[in-house]
Amino acid sequence: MKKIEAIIRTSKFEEIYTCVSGLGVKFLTFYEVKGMGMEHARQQTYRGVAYEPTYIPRTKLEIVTVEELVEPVIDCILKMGKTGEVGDGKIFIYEALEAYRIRNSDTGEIAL
Amino acid sequence: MKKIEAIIRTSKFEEIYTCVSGLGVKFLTFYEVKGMGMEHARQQTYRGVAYEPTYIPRTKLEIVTVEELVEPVIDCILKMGKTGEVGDGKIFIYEALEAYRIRNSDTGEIAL
Amino acid sequence: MKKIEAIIRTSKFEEIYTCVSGLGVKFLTFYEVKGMGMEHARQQTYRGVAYEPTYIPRTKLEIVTVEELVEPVIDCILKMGKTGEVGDGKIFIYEALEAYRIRNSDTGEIAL
Amino acid sequence: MNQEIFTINNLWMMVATILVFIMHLGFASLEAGLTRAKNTVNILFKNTIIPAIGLLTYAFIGFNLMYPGDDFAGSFIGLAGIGITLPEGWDTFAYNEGYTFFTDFIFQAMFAATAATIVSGAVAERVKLGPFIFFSILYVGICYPIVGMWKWGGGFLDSMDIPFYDFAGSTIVHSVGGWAALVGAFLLGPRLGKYTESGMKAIPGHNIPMATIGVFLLWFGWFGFNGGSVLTADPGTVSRVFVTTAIAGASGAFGALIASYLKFKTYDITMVLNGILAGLVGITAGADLMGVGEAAIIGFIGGTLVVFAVVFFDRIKIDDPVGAISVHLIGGIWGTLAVGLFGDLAGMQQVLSQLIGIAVVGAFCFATSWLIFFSMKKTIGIRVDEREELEGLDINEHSMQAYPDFASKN
Amino acid sequence: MNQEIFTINNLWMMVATILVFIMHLGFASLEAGLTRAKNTVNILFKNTIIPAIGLLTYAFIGFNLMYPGDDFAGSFIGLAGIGITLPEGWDTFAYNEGYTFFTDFIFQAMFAATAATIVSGAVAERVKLGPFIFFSILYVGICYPIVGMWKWGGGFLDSMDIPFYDFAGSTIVHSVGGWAALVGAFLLGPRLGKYTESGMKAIPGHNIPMATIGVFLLWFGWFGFNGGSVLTADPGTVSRVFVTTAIAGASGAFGALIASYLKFKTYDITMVLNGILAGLVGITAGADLMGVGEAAIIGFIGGTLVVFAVVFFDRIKIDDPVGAISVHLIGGIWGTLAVGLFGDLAGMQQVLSQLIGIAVVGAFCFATSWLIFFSMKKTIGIRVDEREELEGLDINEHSMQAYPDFASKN
Amino acid sequence: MNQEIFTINNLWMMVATILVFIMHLGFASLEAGLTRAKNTVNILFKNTIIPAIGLLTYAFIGFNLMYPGDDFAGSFIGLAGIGITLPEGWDTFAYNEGYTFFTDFIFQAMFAATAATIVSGAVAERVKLGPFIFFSILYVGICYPIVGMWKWGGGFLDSMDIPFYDFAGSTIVHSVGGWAALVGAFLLGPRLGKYTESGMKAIPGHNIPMATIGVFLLWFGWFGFNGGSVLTADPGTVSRVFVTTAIAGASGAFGALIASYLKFKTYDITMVLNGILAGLVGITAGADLMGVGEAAIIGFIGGTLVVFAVVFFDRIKIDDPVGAISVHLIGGIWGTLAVGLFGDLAGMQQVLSQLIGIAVVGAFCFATSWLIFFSMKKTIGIRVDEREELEGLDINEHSMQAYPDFASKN
Ligand SMILES: Nc1ncnc2c1ncn2[C@@H]1O[C@H](COP(=O)(O)OP(=O)(O)O)[C@@H](O)[C@H]1O
Ligand SMILES: Nc1ncnc2c1ncn2[C@@H]1O[C@H](COP(=O)(O)OP(=O)(O)O)[C@@H](O)[C@H]1O
Ligand SMILES: Nc1ncnc2c1ncn2[C@@H]1O[C@H](COP(=O)(O)OP(=O)(O)O)[C@@H](O)[C@H]1O
Repeated sequence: MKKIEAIIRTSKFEEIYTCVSGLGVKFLTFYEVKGMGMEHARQQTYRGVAYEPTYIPRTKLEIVTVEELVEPVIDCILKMGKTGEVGDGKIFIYEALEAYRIRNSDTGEIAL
Repeated sequence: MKKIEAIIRTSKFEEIYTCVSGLGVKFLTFYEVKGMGMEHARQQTYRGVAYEPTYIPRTKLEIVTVEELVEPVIDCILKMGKTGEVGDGKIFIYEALEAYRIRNSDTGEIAL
Repeated sequence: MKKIEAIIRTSKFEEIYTCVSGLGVKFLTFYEVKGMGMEHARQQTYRGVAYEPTYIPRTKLEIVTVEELVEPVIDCILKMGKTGEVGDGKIFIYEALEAYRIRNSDTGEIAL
Repeated sequence: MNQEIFTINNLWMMVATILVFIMHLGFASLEAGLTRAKNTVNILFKNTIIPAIGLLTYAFIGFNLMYPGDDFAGSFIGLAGIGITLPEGWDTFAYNEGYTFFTDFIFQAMFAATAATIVSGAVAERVKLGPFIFFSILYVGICYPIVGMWKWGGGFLDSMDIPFYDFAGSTIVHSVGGWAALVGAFLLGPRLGKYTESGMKAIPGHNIPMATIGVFLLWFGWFGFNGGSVLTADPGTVSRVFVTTAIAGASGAFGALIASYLKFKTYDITMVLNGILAGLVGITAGADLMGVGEAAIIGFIGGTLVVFAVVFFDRIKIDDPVGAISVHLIGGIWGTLAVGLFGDLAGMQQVLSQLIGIAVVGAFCFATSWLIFFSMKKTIGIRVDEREELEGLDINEHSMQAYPDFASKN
Repeated sequence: MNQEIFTINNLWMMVATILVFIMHLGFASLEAGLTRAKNTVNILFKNTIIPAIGLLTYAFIGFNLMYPGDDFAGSFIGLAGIGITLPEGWDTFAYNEGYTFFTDFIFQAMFAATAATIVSGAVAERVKLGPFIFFSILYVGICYPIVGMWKWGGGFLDSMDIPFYDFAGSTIVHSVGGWAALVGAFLLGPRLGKYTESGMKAIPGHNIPMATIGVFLLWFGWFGFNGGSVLTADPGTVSRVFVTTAIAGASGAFGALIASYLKFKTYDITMVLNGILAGLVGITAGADLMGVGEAAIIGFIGGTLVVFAVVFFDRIKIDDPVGAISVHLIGGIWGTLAVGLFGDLAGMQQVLSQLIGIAVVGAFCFATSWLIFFSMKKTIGIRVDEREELEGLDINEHSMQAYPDFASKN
Repeated sequence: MNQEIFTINNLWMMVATILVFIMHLGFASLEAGLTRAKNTVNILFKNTIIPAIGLLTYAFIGFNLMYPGDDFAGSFIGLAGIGITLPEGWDTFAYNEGYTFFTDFIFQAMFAATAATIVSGAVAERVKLGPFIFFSILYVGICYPIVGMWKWGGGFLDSMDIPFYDFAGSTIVHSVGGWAALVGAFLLGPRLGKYTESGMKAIPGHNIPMATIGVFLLWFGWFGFNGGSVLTADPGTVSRVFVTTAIAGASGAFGALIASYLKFKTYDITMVLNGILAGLVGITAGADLMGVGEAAIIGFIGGTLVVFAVVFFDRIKIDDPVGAISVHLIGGIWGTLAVGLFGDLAGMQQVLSQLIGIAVVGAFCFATSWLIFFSMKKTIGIRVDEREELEGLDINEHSMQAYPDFASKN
C-alpha cells in the first residue's frame, strides 16, 4: 500500500482528478498549501509599494492506493499536471502500513 | 513510532479528541481538507442554477505516537468517528523514524 | 530521501526559511494547521462570556530532502524555531521512497 | 397655517420617512453581523422581506387598524376599512397641517415593519423561515397596529385623565417588538451548544464591521424616527429632539462602555453598539420632553442597563444572539418610565400612567405573540432540525452560502 | 410663485440629488456582492470612477446636449454650448420655480452616470478596464444625453400628439443602460466556465451582505430618483410618488420570491433583491400616475418578470452576472408599457406612444453601444485574456486583492 | 426674514447635521478597510466612541469655547460658560435666521468629532486604546473649539483687515485633524515591518469594499458638511456649493487616477479613493467662491497632490496606514491656499491671510497635540507592545476578533 503525495498547480486539479478517477481511484484528499520553489509569485502593488507574496498557492493531493495503481496514478499526474513551466510541482511516494475504513472498520486494501 | 492520519467528519472531531486524550495522547495536529469519495455534497442553487460542490469538507487528524498507543487510538477513531453512513472517512498508518521537541531538542519517544 | 515535517510557530517561519534555504534547500511546502498541545490559546471574551479557542494556529513545514541535508535542516529548525516556551512544536522524520518533478519527469534526488 | 409651512412640514415628514426606511438596512446589517456566517443569508432574507411585508400589510389593513378615526376614540380596537382610500383634500393642510394623507401613510408604514425586525434578531440562527414570515405578517399586520391605535390612534391609553405618553414609540414600537422577541426566543429555546453542562459558550458574531455599519445606520435613521414623530418641521421641537436623540445615543455608548469594562474587564464593541441603541430606545418615549442633561442621564442608564440585561437573559438561558430583548424591551420599558421621572411631564401620576401603558401593552403583546408562536410550535414547528442548525440555515433553508469564496475557520 | 416655495422646492431637489448620488454606492455594493472575490477591486474601481466620469462629462457637454433649449424643441439632437454658463437669474424662480440652475445641473448630472453603472454589472468579471472606461465616457457623455433630450429636453418624443411618457426614466435611464448591458454582455461572451458542454454552471456571488446593502441603498436613493423627478416639493405629488415607489419595491420582492420559489423550490435572496429593483424600475415611468393598487400590480409583475428574464438570458447564453439586463432593460420596458396599461394615462393611444419610445430608444442605444463596443473589440480588444480571467481581474488589472487577509476557498 | 424661510433654513441645517453624522460611519469604514483584519475591532471601536466623545464634550464645554460670544470678538480664547443653556428666543429667527440654538449646537457638535476621527486613521494598528481616547477627549473637547473660535467664533483670524477665509473647514477642521495625525504617527513610529533594511514593505488594507463604502459615505455626507456651512437654505449659494463639492470630488478621483497610474503603472483604487477625499477637502475652504472650472482644477490638483504626499510620507518613514495626513493636512493646506488663488476672493492679500491662518493653526495644533501625545508617551506609553502588535490589537485590547468565522491567509 503506497501513499502518493503530489504538489500541483491548483488550476490542474480538475484534469488530474478526471484522469486518476478514470483509473478507478475513487478516493482522494486534497487541500491548499503554500509553496516555496523556483517559481515566483506575480508582483503586486499597494499605494505605490510593490511587493511579491513570498509563496505560491498550490494544491496538495493525497492518494493512498495499492501497488498496481501507483505507476498509472503517477503517469496521470505527470501527464496532466505538466505545463513545462517552472512551478509544475512534485510527486512524492511513501510507504503506508495499514488503512481502515471508519464506516465499517474494514482494513487492508479493501479499505482504500 | 507511528504516524496515524485520519480523515474524519469535521462534526466528529470533538468526540474523537476527547477519546484519544483520554488515552493520554496530549498532542495532535489537525486541519481542514477536501475529500473526494463516495459521499456527495448537498446540492446548492444559485439564481436558478443547481450545482454541487465537487468535494466534501473534512478534517484531517495527525497523531504521531508510540506503538502501544496505536491500537487504542485507532479504536477511538473507529468508535467515535463512525456514523455508519458513507462519508465516515479513513485511517492510515505510517512509520515515523524520529521525533524532536523544538523547545528543548528532546528526541525519541519522550518528544512525542 | 527523507521527509521532514515540522509543526512550528507561525511567527518563526521566516527565520527558519532563511536558515534552511541557506543550506541550499530551495523547495518547501507549508500550510496552516491547528494544534492541540501543552500550550493554551489566549482567552477571549464575547458579550461577557469568556472562552478559549481549543486549538492553536500553527504552521506545518514539509521538506523532502537528501540524507546529507536532514541533520542540518533539523538543526536550523531547532535553532530558529525555539523560544523555550511551551508551544515551540515538533519535528518528525519519515522515509520517502521516490520523488518526481512534474515539469520534466525527473525522478530521484535530482527531482528534489 | 399656510401652504408654505404645510409644504415644509410635509417635506420634512417625507425625508424622515426615508430615514426610517434605511433603519431596516441597519437592522439587517446589525443582526447579520452579530450572528454566524453560516446563517447570514437567512437573516438577510428575513430582514429584506420584512419591510416588504410591513409596507403591504400596512396598506392592506394596518393603517386602517391603527388610525380608525374619531368614532373609535378611547376604545381598544377599530377599523376604518380595507386598503387605501384617499379622503377629501388629502393633499392639503385641511387633512393635516404636517403632511398629506400619503405622507402620513408611508411614514407610519415604515414604522410598522420595525416591530418584526426586532424579533428576527432574537430568534436568529434557529427559527424556521416559513413560520417566521407567517408570524411577521400577523404581528406587523394586526398586533402592532392595534397597540398603536391605543395611543397614537386615539385609543384608551390616549384618553386616560393623565394620558400615557410615548412620543416616538419606546413602548408602542420597541417594546412591542421586544415582547415578541422574548416570547420567540423562549419558545424556540437556545441555539445548540449555547448553554451546556460545562457552562455557557460564547457564539461570536461573524462580522463586526457589518454590526457597526448597522448601528450607525440605525442612529442615522433615528433622527427621522424621533424627529419625524414631531409630525411637523417646527424648528424648536425638531431641533430639540435631534439634540436629545444624539446625546442619548452618545451617553448610551459610554454607559455600556463603562458597565461592560467594569464587569468584563474588556472593551467589548458589541456592548457599546448595543448601548448606543439602548440609549436611543430610551430617549424615544420622551425625546421632546427632555433637556440635554436629562437626555444624557436617560441614555447613560439605558446603556448601562443593556449590559446587565444581556447577562441576565443569558443567566436565565434565554438566548438572544443580538441582544434585541435587552435593547428594545428593557430599553423601551426604561424609556417609557423615564417620561415620568424626568422632563416636562415628570410626576408620580405620570409614572402611574406609564406603568399602565407598559403593562397593558406587555400583556397584549406577550399573549398574542405567544399564541402565534406556540400554536405554530405545536403544529408546523418553529425550529429547524438539529442537523440543519449545525450545518447552518443558509445551506438548508436557502441552499446557498453568504460567502462562497471565503474559507471558513471551522 | 414666491421665494418661500421656491426655496422649499430647491431644497427638496438638492436632497433628492444626494439621494441619487448614494445610488452609485448601491450599484457598487450590489455588483461587487454578486460577483467573485477575485474581481472585486475591479468592479469597485469601475463603479467609483463612473460617477466621476458622469459628473465631469455632464458638466463639459452632457447637460448642454440634453437640454439644448427651445430652439431645438421637437428635434432629434441639439447643443446649447460647451461647459457650464450661468443664465440670467439662474438662482431665482425666474429660471425655474422648482430649482436654481445649479440644482438643475447637479440633479441631472447624478442621473447621467447611472446608465453606465448598469452596464458595468453585466460586463463584470471579464471586460478590460481601459475600454470599459472609454465606453463609459462616450455613452454617458453623449448617447445618454441625446436620448434624454428626446423626451426631457423637449425633443421629438415629447412633442408627439400623444407624447411618450416616462416620468423618471424607466426607458430614458434604465433601458438606456439595459440595452448597452445587453450588447456588452453579448459581444464579450460569457465568463469562462459559465456555459459548458456539461451544462450551465453556477458562479455564486461572493458577498451576499454587500449585495443586500446595495439594494437597500438603491431603494433608499430611489425615493430621490423618483421623488426628485417631480421637480418640485409639491406635497401631493411627491408623497404619492413616495407611496407608489415604496409599494412597487415591496411587491416586486414578493413577485420574485413567489416566482423563484415556484420555479426553483428555494428561497433565493438574490432573486428577491433583483425583484425589488425590478419593481422599482417598473414604477419609475409612471410613479406619479398610479394608485396604491396599481403600483402593487406593476411591482409584482416586474418582480416576477425578472426571475423569468434571468433564466431566459441564461438559456440564450447571455451571461449577466448581476441580472442587470433583466432588471433594467426588461423592467424598464415593462414599466414604460405599464404607463399605457394602468393609471391616469392608460389607453391604447398611450400604449402606442410608449411602444414608439421604447423602440426608437432601443434602436439608438443598441446601435450606438454596438458601434462602440464592436469597434473596440476589433481593435484594442474588450476582453481580458484567459489567464487573467481565471486568476481574477484584481491581481491582473490592479495587481491588488480585495481581501488580502482572508483565505480563499478555492 | 419670516417664519417660513426660517423654518426652511432650519430644516436644511438639520438635514445637513444628519449628513455630517453619517460621515463618522464613512471614516469608520474607510479606516477599517485600509488596515488589517487583526486590528479591525480596534479601529471600529475608536471610530464608534469618538462621535460619542465629540457630542458629549461639545455639549459640556466645546460649544462654549468655540462660540464664546461677542465679548471675545477678535481674541484668542473665550468661554461662554459650561454646559448648554438656552438663550432667549432660542427657537426663533431672533436667535439666527438660519437655525435654532439647538440646531446650531448639534450641527457644530457633529463637526467636532471629525478632527479626532482623522487622527485615528493615522495612528491605527499600533496606538494604545486608552491613551488615544484620552487624547481624543482633550483634542476634540478643547483644542478644536479653540481653533474654531479664532475664525468661526469671531476670533482674531476673523477680524484681520483681510480676514482669513475658510468656508467649511479645510484648515479649521481637516488640517486641525491632519496636524495631530502627523504628530501622532511620528511619535508612535511606523508599524512593525513597514520600513525594513530590505526596504519598504506594503501592508495592504484588508477590505477594499469597506474602504469604498467609506469614501462614498464621506462624499455623501460632504454635501451636508459644505452645504450646511452656508448656514441657510439659500437656493443659489447652497446649490453652488453642491456643484463645486461634487465636481471637486470627481476631478480629485481623476487627479489621483492619472498621477498614480503614471507613477506606479497600476490602477490603485485606494489612491482614487484618497483622491476623491483630497478633492473634497480641497474645495471645502472655498466651496462657495468657486465656479465649475475652478472647482475642477482645485479638485484635480488635490487628487494629484495626495499621491505624491503618500509617497513622500512613506519616504520620510512616517507611517500613515490610511493616508489621513496626505488627505486632510496636505489637502487642507492646498484648499486653504486655493482660496487666495482662485475664485471670488483670489488675490495676493488673501494668499497672505490664508498663509497666516495655516501657520498659526498649524503651530497651535502641532504644539498641543505634541504636548498631549508626548507627555503620554513618556508616562503611560502610547504604543502597544511588540507581541500585541504582531498578534493584532483586537485579540489583545479587546480579546475579540472581527471575523471569527473566516480563515485568515497568514
Ligand atoms: N523537496 C520538496 N519538499 C517539499 N515541497 C517541495 C519540494 N520540491 C518542490 N516542492 C513543492 O513543489 C512546488 C513546485 O516546485 P517548483 O517551483 O515547481 O519546482 P520545479 O522547478 O520543479 O517546477 C514548490 O512550490 C513546493 O511547494
Ligand atoms: N485512499 C484514499 N486516499 C486518500 N484519501 C482517502 C482515501 N480514501 C478515503 N479518503 C478520504 O476519506 C474521505 C471519506 O471517504 P468516504 O466517502 O467516507 O468513503 P467511505 O465509503 O469509506 O465512507 C474521502 O472523502 C477522502 O477525503
Ligand atoms: N505527537 C504529535 N503528533 C501530532 N502533532 C503533534 C505531536 N506533538 C506535538 N504536535 C503538534 O505540535 C504542537 C506544539 O506542541 P507543544 O504544545 O509546543 O508541545 P511542547 O510542550 O513540546 O512545546 C502541538 O500543538 C501539535 O500541533
